[in-house]
Amino acid sequence: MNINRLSLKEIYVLAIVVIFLLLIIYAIFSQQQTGLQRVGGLYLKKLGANPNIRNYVYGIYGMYRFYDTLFELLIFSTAVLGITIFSDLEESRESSSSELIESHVVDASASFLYPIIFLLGLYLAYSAHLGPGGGFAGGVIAGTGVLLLAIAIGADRIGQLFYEQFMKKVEYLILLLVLAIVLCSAVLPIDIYTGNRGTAVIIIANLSMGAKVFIGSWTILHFFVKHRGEI
Amino acid sequence: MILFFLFLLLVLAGAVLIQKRLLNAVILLGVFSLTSSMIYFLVGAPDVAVTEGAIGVAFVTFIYVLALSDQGKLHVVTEEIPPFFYQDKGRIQGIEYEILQQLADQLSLDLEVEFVKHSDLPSQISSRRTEIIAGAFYKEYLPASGLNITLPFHQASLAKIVDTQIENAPIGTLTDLDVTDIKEIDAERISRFNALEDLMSAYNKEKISGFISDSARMSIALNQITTQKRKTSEISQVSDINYTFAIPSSEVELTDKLNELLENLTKTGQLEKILDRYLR
Amino acid sequence: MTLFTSTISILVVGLGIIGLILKKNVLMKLLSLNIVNTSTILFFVLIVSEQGDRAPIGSSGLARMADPLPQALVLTSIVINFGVLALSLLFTMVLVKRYHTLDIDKIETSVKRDYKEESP
Amino acid sequence: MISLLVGLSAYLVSGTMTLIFRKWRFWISLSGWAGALVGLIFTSITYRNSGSTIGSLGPWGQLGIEIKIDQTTVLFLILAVALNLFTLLYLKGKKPATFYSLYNLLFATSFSWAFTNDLFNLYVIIELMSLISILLIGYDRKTYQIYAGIKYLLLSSLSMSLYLIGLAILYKTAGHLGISSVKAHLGAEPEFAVTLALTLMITGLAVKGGVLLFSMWLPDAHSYSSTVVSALLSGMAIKCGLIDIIRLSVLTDMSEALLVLGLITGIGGTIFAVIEKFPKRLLAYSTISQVGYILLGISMGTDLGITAASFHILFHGLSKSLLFVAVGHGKVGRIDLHQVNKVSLPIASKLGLLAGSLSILAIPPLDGYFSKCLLLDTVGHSWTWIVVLFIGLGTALSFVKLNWALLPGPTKGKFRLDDLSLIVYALIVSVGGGITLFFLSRTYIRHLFCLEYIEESIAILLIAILLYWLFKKPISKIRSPDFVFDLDSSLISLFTGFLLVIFLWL
Repeated sequence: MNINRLSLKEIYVLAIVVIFLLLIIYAIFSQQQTGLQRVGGLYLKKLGANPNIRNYVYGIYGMYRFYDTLFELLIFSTAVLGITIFSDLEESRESSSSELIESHVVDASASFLYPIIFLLGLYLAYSAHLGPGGGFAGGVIAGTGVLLLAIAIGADRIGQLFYEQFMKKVEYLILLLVLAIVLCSAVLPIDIYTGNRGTAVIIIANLSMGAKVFIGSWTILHFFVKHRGEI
Repeated sequence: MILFFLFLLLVLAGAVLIQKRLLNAVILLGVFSLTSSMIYFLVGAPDVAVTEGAIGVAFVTFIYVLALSDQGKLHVVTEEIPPFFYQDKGRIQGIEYEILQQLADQLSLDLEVEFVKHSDLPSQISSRRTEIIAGAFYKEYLPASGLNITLPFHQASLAKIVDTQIENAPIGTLTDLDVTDIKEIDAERISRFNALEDLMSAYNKEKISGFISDSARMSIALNQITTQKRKTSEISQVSDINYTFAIPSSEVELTDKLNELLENLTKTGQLEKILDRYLR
Repeated sequence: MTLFTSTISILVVGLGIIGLILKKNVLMKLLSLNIVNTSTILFFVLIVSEQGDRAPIGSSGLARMADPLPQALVLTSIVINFGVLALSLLFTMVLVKRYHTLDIDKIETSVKRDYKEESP
Repeated sequence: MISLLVGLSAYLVSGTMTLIFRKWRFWISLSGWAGALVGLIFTSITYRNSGSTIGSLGPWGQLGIEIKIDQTTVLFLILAVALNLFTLLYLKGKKPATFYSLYNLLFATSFSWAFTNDLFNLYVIIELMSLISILLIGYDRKTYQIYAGIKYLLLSSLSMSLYLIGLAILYKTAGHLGISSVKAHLGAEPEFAVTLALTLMITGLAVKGGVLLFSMWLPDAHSYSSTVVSALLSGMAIKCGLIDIIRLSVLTDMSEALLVLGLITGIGGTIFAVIEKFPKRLLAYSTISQVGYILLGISMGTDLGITAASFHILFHGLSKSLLFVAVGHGKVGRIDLHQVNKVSLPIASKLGLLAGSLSILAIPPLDGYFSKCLLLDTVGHSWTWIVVLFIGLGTALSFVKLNWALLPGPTKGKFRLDDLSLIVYALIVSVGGGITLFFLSRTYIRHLFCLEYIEESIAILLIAILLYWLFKKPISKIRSPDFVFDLDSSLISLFTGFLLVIFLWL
């Protein structure tokens, strides 16, 4: 893609993309600033009244539009399902050596760091309705914590330590739990998110999402550790 | 403040696209996601900043680096044999090196050469890291099974030097030469040496009456014979051998790529030029 | 202010698209797809943001709160882009395992060759 | 709202349960299907007595996610449930458990897709649908399947980013996500920004919906994947993109942009189909041309147009998946139609082939006839009527070519159980036209059977047979261009299509 000898195709592509950008930029600038109250403002007012939720972004994706988050969990579990389907590919050449990096520095720091990482992941997962964070961020951070352990001790030992097969089954039960929460919030006449029962439901939903993402992210990492160095 | 980070974003995106090595591009992508997470924070979206940081920066970069950790390397295992594959003042040279370098460029991979002694060559083949075995390799050279032999890139002959005065001393040869099937030498009178130097010193001290080696090493061996020995020794052709590369049979794709390369090298005459530079 | 920020994020989207189409290496295509996705998300958040927005957390505070809806939507699409990326990396790995090359044209020719060779 | 949740949770539970109890995967999926049937009955009852309603999921009124139940929803659900039953009976536990889990998740997405009227929820479901169909395409791990999967993934991910940009601009102006509330806030004359936003969203949906310039991944993905997967993709996954174009067409009048897109897709699809020599790829191209029909129906903008398009979605889905399974069942997916003659096929796939092609060629008793005539009605006697007939002729030509090679051969193989499911489905497809009674008034259907339409379709068939018999040799000479469907050119054609639509609309 060097600049001086541009082929016809490259010129055509550049032309299209430039026109595409100009159109959008013109659209952005030509948009009248509609002062009208967007639905976001409505959410802010409504959520202000609900004492349980202080993080209004959680209020939207955790309560009002929880159906979207259910599908988001489905997308994550499809990705993990895809990884498990392809996990019986024959291993890559490097994975014969169990540890990724054989050095004492990594072992020492791993054993020191991973509790902190788990704690951070847990904190972000369960306190999604109070401050920033969320089931996904918490689960992924905990997943990377386990990766640090895998670097130190070795992926396969972590596999048995972690009862992988059992965890995979638990992962799908959690999905059903989240589905149950969606059903209750949609079907039941009473609003299950208010009062003490509300915080209980919120914390259950957060922790289940965090746990599911944690198990899923470890499955993905374990696959990529086993099949590293392929591309 | 936000505008600064946004321009940084633009520069990083351009940098990622220009990178030649994939590993650099992946690291730059991590920095790109980090800057975008920073912008989210500045714009007042902490939730998105945390999630983008956790997923976009850490997880995605981990997965790319893990998948790429051995990105695009062509592993070559060889014995140091001038003029085929040798190190000269830290720089690798040789006929086979130049051919394999062209193959690596074609596959947009980096050539990684590992010099190894002849004895542990068979073990190298079993370990699945090696992709090509070089170093004046020819069919009889290594009876290891499970190897694809590529097209020959150089015809040469197995030569024998005999010192006329010494009769009864055994014929010396290198351990890696499989000379058992050559008729006029009976097997038990062969003494094997694993390095060219001690073969030559034995010959100069008349411990052996002569030696057999492939023509490549023959040219090196000749200038090591002491002058007065040279007068009494004469060279005779034994059998012709053709030098090829060996590739584990599982790498079918690689074998026909190398054959393709050898074919058009011979067609374009480049092979002759390389051989001239090194052998003649 | 938001106009400039969103135009720059659109420029990054354009850069990603150019990389996606013109790059011959499959992995570079994935990287530029990742750039396109990240900058689209950035565009979504930036277009509704105003100068000096405050995080939509907690009740008190005088400054204007940022619009929480795009942030909630964007959280979902970050996870979606990650899912798409993980699967496409998986598929690239399978292709590279078979064809030993990352060049899209070589892959396409050998895929067509394999499809014809494999008898029905 | 209840029926959506019933059907969705039935599929999700069966999807996850198949992974946990791997032995009873067939029965669990069957129970999932039963739950979906209950959901379908609920929906049709609510539709029957209260017409097309717009509600929201959960007790939160405008703040929740908007759901719509109308004619397209019910028809698409009938398609999904029928396809589910047919492919499940045909599969009957042959595949491992993960395939069934993906299978159920695919139906879960199509079930919830029919209901959503919320722009962002649409985005999430489209992405889930593309992830699942990619895994299904690449399931047998053959390299050409993996390649088709990657091409589909890259194209759909890029197009969904365009959709998101469009949604961002639209959200800034309209401020709402539900389609009905957006329509309320949009005002009469939409400004340039809103038109651009809608074009971006239409591009995203067109890539998923199988429009010619946009979804260049379709021939590879549908012809390389295995039998059941290609039947599902062609029969149902494509229709999801079209349903959303129907939903979005409510927002502004985009008739002539869709008209041109429909023409390009219809004519281009038939031309490629006539040239193609592999049966499965021929069917994939004919799917593209039928998508052209549906777009023409939508572009008319009238209610009758929307009904014609929804009916065509249903009937084409049924017959195309029947054709794919019939071809796959006989294992003739990859034979060369030009060279080979007298191919031996089991009786079931012959019957399926005959029923499917006749239904697509709109021969009176079969169900394709109803949707074609509805389309002819909406189009009226303008010049598009001639184009519709031309596309009909092209499709007839390609199907005559398909049957010419496959039908006359001897029938092989004794009668097996899964043949039965194929034959039963062929009967359903041929007699399926009765569903229109459920929706249209009796007098209207008698009008559909008037002489003019009947002789039209039969005349087209006869001309096609004559044409093929005459030009058998030259057709087989033309070699269909492959480079058009490579990854780079499909990305370029995506953007060319986008620019075409935006300039048409201005």
